[in-house]
Amino acid sequence: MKKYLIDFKIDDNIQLSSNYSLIKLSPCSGLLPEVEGGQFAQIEIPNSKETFLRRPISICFFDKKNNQLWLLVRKAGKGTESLINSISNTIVNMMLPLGNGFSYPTKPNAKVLLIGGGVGVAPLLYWGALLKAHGYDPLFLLAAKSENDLLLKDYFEEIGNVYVSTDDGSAGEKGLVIYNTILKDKTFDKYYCCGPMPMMKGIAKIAHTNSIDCEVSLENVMACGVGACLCCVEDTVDDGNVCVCKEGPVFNINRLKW
Amino acid sequence: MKKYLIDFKIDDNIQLSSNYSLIKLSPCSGLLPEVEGGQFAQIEIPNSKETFLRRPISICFFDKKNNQLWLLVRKAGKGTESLINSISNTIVNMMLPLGNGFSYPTKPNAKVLLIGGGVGVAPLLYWGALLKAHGYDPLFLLAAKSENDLLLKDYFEEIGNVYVSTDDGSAGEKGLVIYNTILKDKTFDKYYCCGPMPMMKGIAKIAHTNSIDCEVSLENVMACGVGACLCCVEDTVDDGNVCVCKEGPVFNINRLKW
Amino acid sequence: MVDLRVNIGALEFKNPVLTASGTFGYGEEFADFIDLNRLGGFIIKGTTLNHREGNPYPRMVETPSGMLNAVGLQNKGIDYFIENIYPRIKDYDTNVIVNVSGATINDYVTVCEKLNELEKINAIEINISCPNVKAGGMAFGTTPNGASAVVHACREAFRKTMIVKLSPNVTDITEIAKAVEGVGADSVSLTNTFLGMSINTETMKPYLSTITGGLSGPCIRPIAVRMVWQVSNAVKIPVIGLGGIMNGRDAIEFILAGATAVQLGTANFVDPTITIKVIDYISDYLQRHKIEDVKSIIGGMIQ
Amino acid sequence: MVDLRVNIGALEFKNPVLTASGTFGYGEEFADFIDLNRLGGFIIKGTTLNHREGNPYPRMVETPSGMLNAVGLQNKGIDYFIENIYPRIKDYDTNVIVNVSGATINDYVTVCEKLNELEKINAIEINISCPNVKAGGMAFGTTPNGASAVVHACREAFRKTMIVKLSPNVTDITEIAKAVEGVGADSVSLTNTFLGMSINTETMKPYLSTITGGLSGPCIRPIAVRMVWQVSNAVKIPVIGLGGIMNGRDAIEFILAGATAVQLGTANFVDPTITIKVIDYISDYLQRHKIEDVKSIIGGMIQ
Ligand SMILES: Cc1cc2nc3c(=O)[nH]c(=O)nc-3n(C[C@H](O)[C@H](O)[C@H](O)COP(=O)(O)OP(=O)(O)OC[C@H]3O[C@@H](n4cnc5c(N)ncnc54)[C@H](O)[C@@H]3O)c2cc1C
Ligand SMILES: Cc1cc2nc3c(=O)[nH]c(=O)nc-3n(C[C@H](O)[C@H](O)[C@H](O)COP(=O)(O)OP(=O)(O)OC[C@H]3O[C@@H](n4cnc5c(N)ncnc54)[C@H](O)[C@@H]3O)c2cc1C
Ligand SMILES: Cc1cc2nc3c(=O)[nH]c(=O)nc-3n(C[C@H](O)[C@H](O)[C@H](O)COP(=O)(O)O)c2cc1C
Ligand SMILES: Cc1cc2nc3c(=O)[nH]c(=O)nc-3n(C[C@H](O)[C@H](O)[C@H](O)COP(=O)(O)O)c2cc1C
Ligand code: FES
Ligand code: FES
Repeated sequence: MKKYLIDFKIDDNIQLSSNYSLIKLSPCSGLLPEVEGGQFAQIEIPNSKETFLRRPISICFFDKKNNQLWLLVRKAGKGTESLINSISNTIVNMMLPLGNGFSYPTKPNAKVLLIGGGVGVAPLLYWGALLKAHGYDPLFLLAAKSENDLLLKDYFEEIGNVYVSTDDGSAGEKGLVIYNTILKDKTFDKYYCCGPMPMMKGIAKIAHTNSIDCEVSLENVMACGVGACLCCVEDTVDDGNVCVCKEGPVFNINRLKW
Repeated sequence: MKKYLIDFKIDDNIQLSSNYSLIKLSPCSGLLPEVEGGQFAQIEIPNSKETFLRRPISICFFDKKNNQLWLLVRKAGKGTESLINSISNTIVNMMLPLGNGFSYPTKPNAKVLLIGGGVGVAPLLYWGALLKAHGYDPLFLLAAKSENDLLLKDYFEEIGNVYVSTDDGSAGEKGLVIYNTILKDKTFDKYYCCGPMPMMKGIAKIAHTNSIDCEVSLENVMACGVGACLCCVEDTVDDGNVCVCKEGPVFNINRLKW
Repeated sequence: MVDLRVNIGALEFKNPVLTASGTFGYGEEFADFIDLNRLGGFIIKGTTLNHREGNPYPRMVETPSGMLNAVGLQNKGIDYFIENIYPRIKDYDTNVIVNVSGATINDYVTVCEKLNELEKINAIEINISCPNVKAGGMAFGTTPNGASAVVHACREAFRKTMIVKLSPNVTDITEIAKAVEGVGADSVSLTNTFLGMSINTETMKPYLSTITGGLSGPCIRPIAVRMVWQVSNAVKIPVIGLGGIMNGRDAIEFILAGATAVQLGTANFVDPTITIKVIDYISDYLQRHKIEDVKSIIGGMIQ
Repeated sequence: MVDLRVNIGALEFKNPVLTASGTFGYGEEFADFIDLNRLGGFIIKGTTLNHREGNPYPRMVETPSGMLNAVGLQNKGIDYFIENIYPRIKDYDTNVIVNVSGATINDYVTVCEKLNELEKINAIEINISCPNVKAGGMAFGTTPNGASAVVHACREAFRKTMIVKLSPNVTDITEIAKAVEGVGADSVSLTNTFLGMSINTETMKPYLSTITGGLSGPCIRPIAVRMVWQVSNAVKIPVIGLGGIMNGRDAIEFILAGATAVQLGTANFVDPTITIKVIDYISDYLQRHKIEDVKSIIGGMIQ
C-alpha cells in the first residue's frame, strides 16, 4: 500500500481520563488514503521540546464518511503526554498507513474474538468494524486494570458483544484476561489480540492449545517505521529477525518464537 | 539586586507586525520584584523544539499598578519566533531582574536624549518613564528601517518629544540616525542608546566628539545571564573582558574600547 | 540555474546529497515519499560476507536530539544482495553505493571482489567504524594501522571508487584519514556514530540489549562538523560529511567546513522527504548568495 | 530518611551533587536562587597561575540540545583568587573545590602549592582537558603519558584530595584514567566538553571566535554515560560523572553507570535551581525504590 506524509488537524481531543485521549483528526487538505485494520501511523509530536523521533500510534478508527482518523492515546511518556495535551486545530504530521494489518479469516462464517488489553484495544475498533462490514459477527474481550482504564467500550458494543475482565473486578470478570470465561469456548476460529506482551503471550498459549488461529499486534521501539533502519525486529521461525514496522505490527503467532 | 525565578502568564500578545510583538505578562502568583530601567530577563522559550538555552530580552516596561511586565520582541530566529507566536495564558519562566541598568544623570536638570534603533527602543520606554518620574524631561530619537519597524512611538510620545529617522524616509528624517538634526544640538548632558552595534558606535563617536556623557546597552550571546559562564564578554578599558550580563548590559562608553 | 554536480573518485553526482548507510534501507522503503532518482546517490545498508541476524532487541532508544542504535549489521549477506536486491535497485538513475563491513580482512576482500563484478555498483563505502559489532567494525577504524590494513586489502580487490567511512571515536581522526588516503582510498566519509549508552533508571537496565550503541542525530553535528573541517584540511581526497544533518542549512554547514558531498541518516526517520528538501535548499541558497557552482563553496568557511 | 552521603578521597560529601567548573562562577552568582550550603560541593572555575583574558567574543553558540563555548579559561589568576575570592566563599558549609589549569607542568604545580595552603580548600580538580586553550589543556589529557606527567607533578605539590578531570576527545578514555590513577589521583571526573564547531551559513563564518569550542549539554550525555561506565569498570578510585545532566533522572543514570558523585554544568543555565531539584529527586528516587543508601546504587546497573 502506498504510504503518505500528510498534515492533519486535530478536530477534537476527547480526554477519556487524565491518561487517555481519543483524538480525531482530518487531513489539512484532500481525502484520507485507504487504511487496513491494524495499520499504524508515525506521528510527529507537535511542540515538544523533549522528543526527537516520531511515535508509532495505531489507527483506531478510519471514518471515511467524515474523512477523519481516530487515535487512542495513552500517556506513556513525553511524546504521548504532549499529544494528549494538544488542543484542537493543532497540526500533526503523520506518515501513514504503515505496516501490515490483520487478515480476514479464511472461512466465510468464522467465529472470531478480538481481545484487547489497555490501550491495545485501539486497532481492534476499526478492525471489528471491518469484520462486521464483511459479514462476520465479531465478539470482543476487553481487559483493563480497572473500569477507568476500560476504553471505548460503548463503541465496541455498537459492533458486537463485549466481554470484560478487569484486574480489580470493578467491571466484568475479576482477574487476568486469560482467565475470562469466554476463552473457555473452544469453538472460535480466530483470535485477534493486541495488548501488553504478557497478555498476548498468554492468549497465544491458549490459542496454541486449542488450535485456534491467532494474530497479535506487536509493539517495539521504532525509528523509521518503514523497514529501513532495522531497529524494531522480532525473531520469526521462518525468517529470523524481521521488522515489526514493515512485516508487522500484526503477526500470526505461528511465525513467532513464542 | 536580588534575582528571582518566576513563572509568568502571557496576558496579552500584541502583534505589532509579522516581525514584532509587544507581550504583556504578569506573575502566576505574587507581586513583581522591583526592576531598574535597562535591566533584562532570561526567558525560557515555551514549547520550542529547537531551542535549548534561555533568551535575554530587555524589560520594556514595568507596570507596577497592573503588576505587569512588557516585552518587546523581534523575530530574530527560532526562540523569538516562538515567543511571538505564543498565545495568551502561555506560561513563561523568567530569571529577572538581571544586569545593571541605566544610571541617572548627575546634574538635576540634565538635558537627556534617549536614542533607540529597531527593537533597541525596548529598554528605553521604561527608562524614559523613570527619568520623567524623577523630574527630567527626556527626549527620544527613534530610528528604524522604515515606518513599519518604528516601534511604540505612541507610547514614547506620552513621555516626551519624539524625533524620528528612517532609512527610507517613510517617517521622520530620511537616512541613518547619526545624521538626525537633533544630534547637531550639542547642549545635551547625556545620551542613552540602544540599537544595532554600528548605530551605537556612531552615537558613541558623536558623544565623544561633543563631550556628551553616554550610556549604551550592549548585546552579546548569553548562556547563564548571571555572570557565571563568562560567555558574554566585552573588552573594557579598566578591567579587560567583563560580562555584559552582569556588569552590563548598560555601559558608559568611557569604559569601552570603542 | 546553479550547478549542483560534484565529483568523488571517478564518479559524478548530480548533486551532493546522499543517504547514509543503514538509515535508508535499500532506498525502496522511501520510494512512496520521494523520487529516488533525484538523489545524488544512496548508500545501502552495511553488507557482510555472510548472513547476520544482528543484535537482539531492544535496538534503539531516543536521546536528546538524537538516538542510539544497536542494529549490529543485520543483513542477509552479499550473495543474497547480489541475487535478490541488486536486480531491483540497479536501474535507478542515481549512484548506488554499497556499504561493506566485515569481521576479518578476508571478509571485506571477498565482498569487495563480488561487488567489483556488479556493473551498476560504481562505488563502495568501506565501513571500518561500526560500533555495534564485536569483531571487526570499529576495531579496525581506531588505529591508523588497522584502518590501512583493511583499506589496502580492499583497494586490491575493488577497482572502482572506494570511500572509507571513518569512526569518530578516536583522539585524532586526521591520522586515520591520512592513513587510508595513503593506501588508496578515493574519499573518506565521516562520521559514523559515536559510542554511547543510556540506562532506564526505573528498571535500572540499559535501554539497549547490547548496553552500548551508536549515537546519531543532530546532537553529534558540532563534533562531526569539526572533524570534517580537520580532515578536509589534512587530506587531498574529497571528504563526504555527515552526522546530524537535519535540513539544508546543516548540509551547507558541512560543505562550508570542507565536505564535497553530504549524507543524510537519522533525518530520514524524522522526515522521509528531507533529502529532496535539502537538495532544493542548496539550490536556493546558492541562488540567494549568487553562487553558480556548489563546488566553489566546498571548504568555503571564512576564517 | 535516606543516606545521601558519598566519599571521594579524604572527603565526605553530604550528597553526590556538585556543580561543574566554569558553569557556576564562584557559586555566588547563584546565591539568589538556591541555598549553596545544600550542595554536595561546588567546583569553581578554571584557575591558572597568571591572569588570563580568555578568547575574544563570540564565545558561545547554541547547538541541538547543547552549546559550544570558547571561554578559554578567563580568570584573574591564583593570587587574585586567594586574596579576593577565597575569603568570600570559604565559609560555605559545603566542599569548595578549585579547578586548576595550566600551560606548563610548572604552572600547575605552582597553583597546586598555593592551594595546598588554603585551609578550606580540601580538594582540587586538575583540568587536563580544556579544549579551548592553545597550550596545555587538552594536549595533556589526550595521552596517558601527558596526563600522568601533569598529575604526578601535582600529586607532589598538593596533599589533599586530588580529582583529575578527563577529556572525552580520546580513543580509549580508560587508558588515561588508569594512567592518572597510577600516579596518585584520588578520583577522576568525566567528561569535559567535546571539541566541536558550528558555522553561520549566512555569513559563512564560524560562530566562535576560535572556530572550535567545547560542546556541553544533554547532547553529549549518552557518550559521557558510556565513558563513566567504562572508566568505573577500569579503575578502583571513585569516578565523578558529568556531561549533560539536566535533571534527577539523568543524575541517577550516571550513578547507576558507576559514578560516585555527579556534576551539573550547562543545566544551571537552563534552570538556576536545578541542583536542589536533583538532590531532592535522588532522595525521592531512593525512597521510591526502597533503597536506604545512595552508595548502594553506585554502578548498580543491571546487565
Ligand atoms: C505499532 C505500534 C502501535 C502503537 N499504537 C499505540 C496506540 O494506538 N496508542 C498508544 O497510546 N500507544 C501506542 N503504541 C505505543 C506508543 O508508541 C508508545 O507509548 C510511545 O511511543 C511512547 O512515547 P512517549 O514519548 O510517550 O514515551 P517516552 O517518553 O519515549 O518513554 C515512555 C517510557 O518508556 C521508557 N522508554 C522510553 N524509550 C524507551 C525505549 N526505547 N525502550 C524502552 N523503554 C523506553 C521511558 O523510560 C518511559 O518510562 C504503539 C506502538 C507501536 C509500536
Ligand atoms: C541584554 C539583551 C537584551 C535584549 N533585549 C531584547 C529585546 O528586548 N527584544 C528583542 O527582540 N531582542 C532582544 N535581545 C536580542 C535577543 O536576545 C536575540 O534576538 C535572541 O536571543 C535571538 O534568539 P532566537 O532564538 O530568536 O534566534 P536564534 O535562532 O538563536 O538565532 C537568530 C540568528 O542569529 C544567528 N545566531 C544564532 N545564534 C547565534 C550566536 N550565538 N551568535 C551569532 N549569531 C547567532 C542565527 O544564525 C540566526 O540567524 C536582547 C539581547 C541582549 C543580550
Ligand atoms: C539505525 C542505524 C543503522 C546504521 N547502520 C549503519 C551501517 O550499516 N553501516 C554504516 O556505515 N553506518 C551505519 N549507520 C551510521 C549512519 O550511516 C551515519 O553514519 C550516522 O547515523 C550519523 O549520521 P546521522 O546523524 O545523519 O544519522 C547507522 C545509523 C543508524 C541510525
Ligand atoms: C561556559 C563553560 C565554561 C567551562 N569552563 C570550564 C573550566 O574552566 N574548567 C573545566 O574543567 N571545565 C569547564 N567547563 C566544562 C564543564 O565543567 C563540564 O565538564 C562540561 O560542560 C560538561 O558538563 P555539562 O554538559 O553538564 O555542562 C566549562 C563548560 C562551559 C559550558
Ligand atoms: S522502525 Fe525502522 S525498521 Fe522498523
Ligand atoms: S551569559 Fe554567562 S556570564 Fe554572561
